[in-house]
Amino acid sequence: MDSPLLPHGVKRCSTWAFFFWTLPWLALLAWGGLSAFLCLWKGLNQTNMSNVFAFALWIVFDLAVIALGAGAFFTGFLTYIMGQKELKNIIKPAVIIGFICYSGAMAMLGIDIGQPIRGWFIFWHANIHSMLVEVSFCITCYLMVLAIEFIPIILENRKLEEIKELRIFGHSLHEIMAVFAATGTFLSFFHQGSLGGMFGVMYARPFAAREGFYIWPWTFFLFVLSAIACGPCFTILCTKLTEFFSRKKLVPDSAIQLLAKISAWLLSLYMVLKIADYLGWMYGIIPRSGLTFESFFREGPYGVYLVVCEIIVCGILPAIILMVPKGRQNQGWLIIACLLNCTGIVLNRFLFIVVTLAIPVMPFDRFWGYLPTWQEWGIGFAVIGYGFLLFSAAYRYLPIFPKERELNPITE
Amino acid sequence: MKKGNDHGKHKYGMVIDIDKCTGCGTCMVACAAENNVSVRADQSDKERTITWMRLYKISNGKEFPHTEVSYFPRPCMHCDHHPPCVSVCVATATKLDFNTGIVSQIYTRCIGCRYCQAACPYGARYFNWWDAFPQDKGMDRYLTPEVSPRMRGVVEKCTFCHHRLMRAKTLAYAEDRRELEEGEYVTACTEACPAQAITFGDLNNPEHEVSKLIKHPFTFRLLERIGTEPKVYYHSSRDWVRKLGDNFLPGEYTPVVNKTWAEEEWSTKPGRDEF
Amino acid sequence: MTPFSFEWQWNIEYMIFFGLLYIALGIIGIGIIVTVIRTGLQALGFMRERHF
Amino acid sequence: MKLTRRNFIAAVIGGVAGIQATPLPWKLTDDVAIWTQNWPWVPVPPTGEFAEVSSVCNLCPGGCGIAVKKVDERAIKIEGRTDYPVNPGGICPVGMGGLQLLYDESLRFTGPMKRAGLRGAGQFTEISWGEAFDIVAGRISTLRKKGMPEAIAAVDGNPEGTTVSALIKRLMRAMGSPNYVRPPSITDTYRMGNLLMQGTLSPMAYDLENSDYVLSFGAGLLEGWGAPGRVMNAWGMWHDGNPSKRKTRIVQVESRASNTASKADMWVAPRPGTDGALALGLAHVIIKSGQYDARFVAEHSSGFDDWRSLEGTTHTGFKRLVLEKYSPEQVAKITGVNPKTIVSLAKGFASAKAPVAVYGKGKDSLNGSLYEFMAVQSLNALVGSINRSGGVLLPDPIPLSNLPILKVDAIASEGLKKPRLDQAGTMRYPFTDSLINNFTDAINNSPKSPVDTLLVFSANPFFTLPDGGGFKNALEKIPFIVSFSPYRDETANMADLILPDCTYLEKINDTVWPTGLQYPLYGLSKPVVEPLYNTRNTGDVVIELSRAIGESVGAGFPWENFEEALQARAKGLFDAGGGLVSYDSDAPAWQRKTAGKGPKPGYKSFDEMWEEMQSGGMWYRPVSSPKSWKGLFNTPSGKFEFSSKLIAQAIEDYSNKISKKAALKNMSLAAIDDEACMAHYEAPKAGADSSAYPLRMLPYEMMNLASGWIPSPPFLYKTIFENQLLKDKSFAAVNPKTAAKYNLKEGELVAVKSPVGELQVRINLFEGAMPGIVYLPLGFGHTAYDEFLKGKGVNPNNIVQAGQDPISGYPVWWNTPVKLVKV
Repeated sequence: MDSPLLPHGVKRCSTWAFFFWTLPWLALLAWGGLSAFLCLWKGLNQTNMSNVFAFALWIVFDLAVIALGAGAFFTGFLTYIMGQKELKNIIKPAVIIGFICYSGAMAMLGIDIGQPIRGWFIFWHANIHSMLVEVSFCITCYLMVLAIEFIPIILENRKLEEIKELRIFGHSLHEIMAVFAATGTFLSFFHQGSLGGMFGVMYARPFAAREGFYIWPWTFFLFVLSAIACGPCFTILCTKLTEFFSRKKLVPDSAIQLLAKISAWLLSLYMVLKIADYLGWMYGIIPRSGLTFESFFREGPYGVYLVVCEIIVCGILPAIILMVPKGRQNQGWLIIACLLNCTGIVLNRFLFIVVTLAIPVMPFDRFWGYLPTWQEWGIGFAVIGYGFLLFSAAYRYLPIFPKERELNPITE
Repeated sequence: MKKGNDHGKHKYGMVIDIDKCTGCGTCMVACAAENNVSVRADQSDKERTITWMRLYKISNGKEFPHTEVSYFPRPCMHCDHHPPCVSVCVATATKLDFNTGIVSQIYTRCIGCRYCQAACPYGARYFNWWDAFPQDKGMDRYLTPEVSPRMRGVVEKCTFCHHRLMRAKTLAYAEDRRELEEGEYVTACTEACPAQAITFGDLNNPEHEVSKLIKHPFTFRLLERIGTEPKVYYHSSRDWVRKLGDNFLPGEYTPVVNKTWAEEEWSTKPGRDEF
Repeated sequence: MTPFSFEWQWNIEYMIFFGLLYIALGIIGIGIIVTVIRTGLQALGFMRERHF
Repeated sequence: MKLTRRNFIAAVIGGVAGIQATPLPWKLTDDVAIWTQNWPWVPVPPTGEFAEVSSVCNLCPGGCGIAVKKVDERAIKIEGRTDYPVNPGGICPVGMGGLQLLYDESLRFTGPMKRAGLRGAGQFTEISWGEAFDIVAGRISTLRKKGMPEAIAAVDGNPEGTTVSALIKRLMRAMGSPNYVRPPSITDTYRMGNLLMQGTLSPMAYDLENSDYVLSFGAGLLEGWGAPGRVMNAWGMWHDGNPSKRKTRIVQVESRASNTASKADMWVAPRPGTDGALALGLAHVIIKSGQYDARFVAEHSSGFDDWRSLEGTTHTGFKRLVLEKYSPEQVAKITGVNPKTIVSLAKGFASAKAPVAVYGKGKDSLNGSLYEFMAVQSLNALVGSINRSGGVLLPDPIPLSNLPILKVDAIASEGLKKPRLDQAGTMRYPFTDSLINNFTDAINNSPKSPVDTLLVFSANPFFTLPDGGGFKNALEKIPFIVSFSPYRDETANMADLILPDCTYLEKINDTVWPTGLQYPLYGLSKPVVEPLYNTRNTGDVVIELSRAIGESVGAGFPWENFEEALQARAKGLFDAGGGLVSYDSDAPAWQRKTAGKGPKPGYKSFDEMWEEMQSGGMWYRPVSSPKSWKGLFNTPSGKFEFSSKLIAQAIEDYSNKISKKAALKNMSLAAIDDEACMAHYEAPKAGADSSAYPLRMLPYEMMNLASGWIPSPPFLYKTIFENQLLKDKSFAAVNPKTAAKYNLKEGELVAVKSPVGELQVRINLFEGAMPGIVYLPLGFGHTAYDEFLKGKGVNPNNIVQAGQDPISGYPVWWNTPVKLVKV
């Protein structure tokens, strides 16, 4: 039915099969749509957020998704600026994943704020001392960059390519992509950092507070580093997932291995710095506030095990697997390592958001628990549904894997 | 400890005497009535209900019959040094006024991102989770025109009854005075406290009672070590109360040596007899 | 956010922050404009279309 | 150009892009943002002329001065008055939230109404005042015609001595019914105790401000006892300045670490109901160590030493009783208080310059125990703190004029001869005015309700009586109930007819002598706003009703309206002379003036005085020098009686009528002979098997929750902690050790079962709770009002199994046996 739209020389499933594949994701989107409507119409009382958990599930989702989407800018940086030609084979899915993550995050933020209609006050009445302003500016700009990076990929669609002007426009954009990639790198660096800075600057919350360099607390740099360490892994995971569902090899191993290797080095570096950060925090900031490391984990479900998980299971372990060539060359280990790496980063964001807020600072205040409502889950899952939908549509209609034809010659 | 802002003319602050505080909650009610704070059917949901001034109940944790309870009335601390909420606000909706020391909140500018709530360790900021006022019950008839009611989706907080400062200034200007006398401007909670536990005034003015009270060894602030420099001070003769004002590592807290009235001798005992 | 709007302050932090922002926006904008112009030129045949 | 699809798309895209270049999108964005700032459903309070009206709060008998801020016709805030003697500046949280009681429409009756639904459902239809009067007056006239005016009964919750209360009493007499009952209050206990020991009829006058050692036996000084504005102001004064130089010590005797207990300088925790024994223990130590005021005891008291009567029998005196039965060790056994504590407490009390022992039970809204009061008052007498600055003062009664003598008609005089349903004032309860628990029982125990028409004034006995829900059952049996409540309370919901009063901010009313105040004060509140709804001041309604019933009844009410009646009584204040009608905060009313100094009354005529009272809202007479001892005590002995001759006489009279044993049993007395005439400790009779109900339930009151007939302003629920009320469940405070016995954790749901009922609550582990006691807060558990108050928590009154206090017959509500069962 939609065969004229499919890329040349590749095999795609039937329209019906594709339709049924989209159903669960559409269902997620519908759930999210209903949730979003309720939250916008009736207000945020639809959630279980509170004055204690001012940030909750959505912000965890946002931060996680933005960290995971860092593959886009970092791969772009490596491809266009560092000249790693091998990565051209994976840059397009990386860009699409990035676009999905950032646009999804922006949509969630739009619902998360109490007065979405006034959202633009961030720009108009900007308080440049706020890390969140830096984040908002950079994310918005970077989303534009991602859109620009996404355009030539869309224009490669068979039907669209037939239109001369669009084709030329796509090609012209592609030519100066290095400029956008550089801008994107700059913007990403700052917003990934600022996301970390957001928590590090909360100096009155000893669990999150960090000292640092000029206006940026250490978390600024740690967040950048952790994002570029896990972004490529997430890109790998997404391609592997696509390969799994399409039952085809789509990206040459060389590209995957290169990304995995880079990720390994970055993750290792991150782990060293993160452990140093933890130590510095445990022996510096915490005792200065009159607290001990253990005092943070006395009540509720958030225990020291979270930190152990973050550092050892989801940090050092994947770093070792990815670092050892035999480890990353084994498909199973590679996927496990990538999964652990991504989990570790999400856990890190979770600690900074939920655990920071759950732990009272005043000694006489109590510990509060929080469980999201179905409306909160709905919006979170809608982003996942949206991601699957957009990525599978892109895979179906756009030639996003340049080596697909080469790796899967159609034998008829 | 870093110095707070001293370049402004006035620095309004309060001292709350915990010995006098009876835990009656009049300050909370006065605050809510003065500032058009919303009321909802279920207010036991302390995570969501709005209480600019909030009482925290504390206990010395001792076994019966040595148990004591006490209360920390907690308004906004109006932090004097780099208020955690001000620097994080994305839309410049909250500001520290250097001329009064008051941390303000512009409701019509707040976008409701709640970053300030996350940053405030005192829990002094409240988000409007609901549209506040029941329309059909006639309860909007007691709202004061001096304070604008808030819409859903914005953060609100104690303003040290800023409108009372405006009112006092207007009256003073009408009498051709540029400066306020002590007591001309006090917050609603200060005025309402039936035990006169709250003293309010200009910390920059050495003549004001508050400036004298904050020098007392029994006077302390909440979470002083974090360095927010709150302008709300507490005063208690009981060591266990003072100790709960901040986090201390074992052995860090040094009791204030004081003369207990029960025994005419200097000791570090709390200001209450043990029986 | 501009020197004409409410929150602007004439201090170095504002200059750096917004300077960088406008540079980034400028690059993006100029990039787009350049591409559009080049597309037009190529489509109208003033410039040779390049192929990869 | 032809309109092709391509052209069309191009035009649309071009158009959209073009609009971006116009100011339109920016204008729209801005407008939408402005719209969020002016949402039509966010109220914009209208502004207008600001004004302040001074009045007096009537929400409790404390009567604090209030200043109501207004904008045009709207009241916007209540504040404490600094120019009022009771509460210089502060008021309690209930008073602070008072505007919600005025403006929350769903709390109130908006006009006279007739019941439309089932009893208790709260469905009413509005009727006219004329119709309402016709219904009540018709019903009463019919009863009177049938010769049974005693089937009319009234429950009056207005404070004793107020004009409206006097009018209601008068109306009952004029109609011919003796069945006028009042909800119990601590002032009843005070009145009876004062009568028996001192022979005085004035209210209890504790000179707290001038005392240097306040020993409070159960009085919730910070829980709302007395006039909260006054007590808390005193609390602030006591704690002024350097803690090491504080003048006044405060000691609280209470079983729970209440606010008062915690904030006091010392807390002593005897078992509930053993306060009297503790007081006698202190007396033992004081007498034994010879620290008592020998001069007062010798000159102004009787019954201290043993004496020989005219017939020659030797009688035990207070001294011997105490020395024999109340040594610290013996008292320790009863109370659980360490003997050392008793000794040191006694020494502290006796060596203070101006000590005062205050008796109470939480707030003043529930009765106490007569013998406990006598024990505490004996302590005051022992140290000579009676008629002494800083102790218990004995001022003259407030000089209000008596209403003209009432001439009752024939029907009424027949009716008044019928016995009271509650037996108050009979030989069984010789000193008691009113016993609402007996009244309830009389209705519940007879097959047909002896009461045909019940009038309820300013009371919510359905909710406030500690009777295990007895009054609710009685209401169901009573054929016709008329409520005068302005609020949709539980009792009003049971009523057939509502004649709604105005709220306290809409009417003129008086408060007479706030509980515990040491000088006479008459407060006059005035309408702060015009009545919002079709409601009328009950004072006016009573007068009008009297006329509607018939000429012979109406003749007893010769006043045009309520204000005239108020004036008629206030005339006495003018005639007495010397009262002040304005207050200067620099000269507190409790500061003793040397004769001839201090402010002078500025008025010349009654009218002038009345006018000033209307604007100032007060008449008072500051504390003056101690009174002359001569004729001070109006007891049979003319002295302070440690051993009450009146009790002796009453027991003897009753014993002569029926057997002595039966008399003592009926009077709930365990002690006999001389002991029964003096303060002594009697263990309350166990109402149930202690193995089945091993724990005791004690209701407790809070400053920040109204537990009387006035609903709590919704604002108050902001001040309630989440371990006192969570959603619809209130909490029982239980000691962790007791909870551990039943394996109960914080927040767990539990049923508190007493022999008369059960309640579901959550557990709050509280170290300050006495082991073995279950503490339940009073004021929760409303089944009426609106969503702000309804269905929140439980009302402990519903499971109270009240015994009878010896002699007085008041309910012993502090000794309910209970057990805890996990839900």
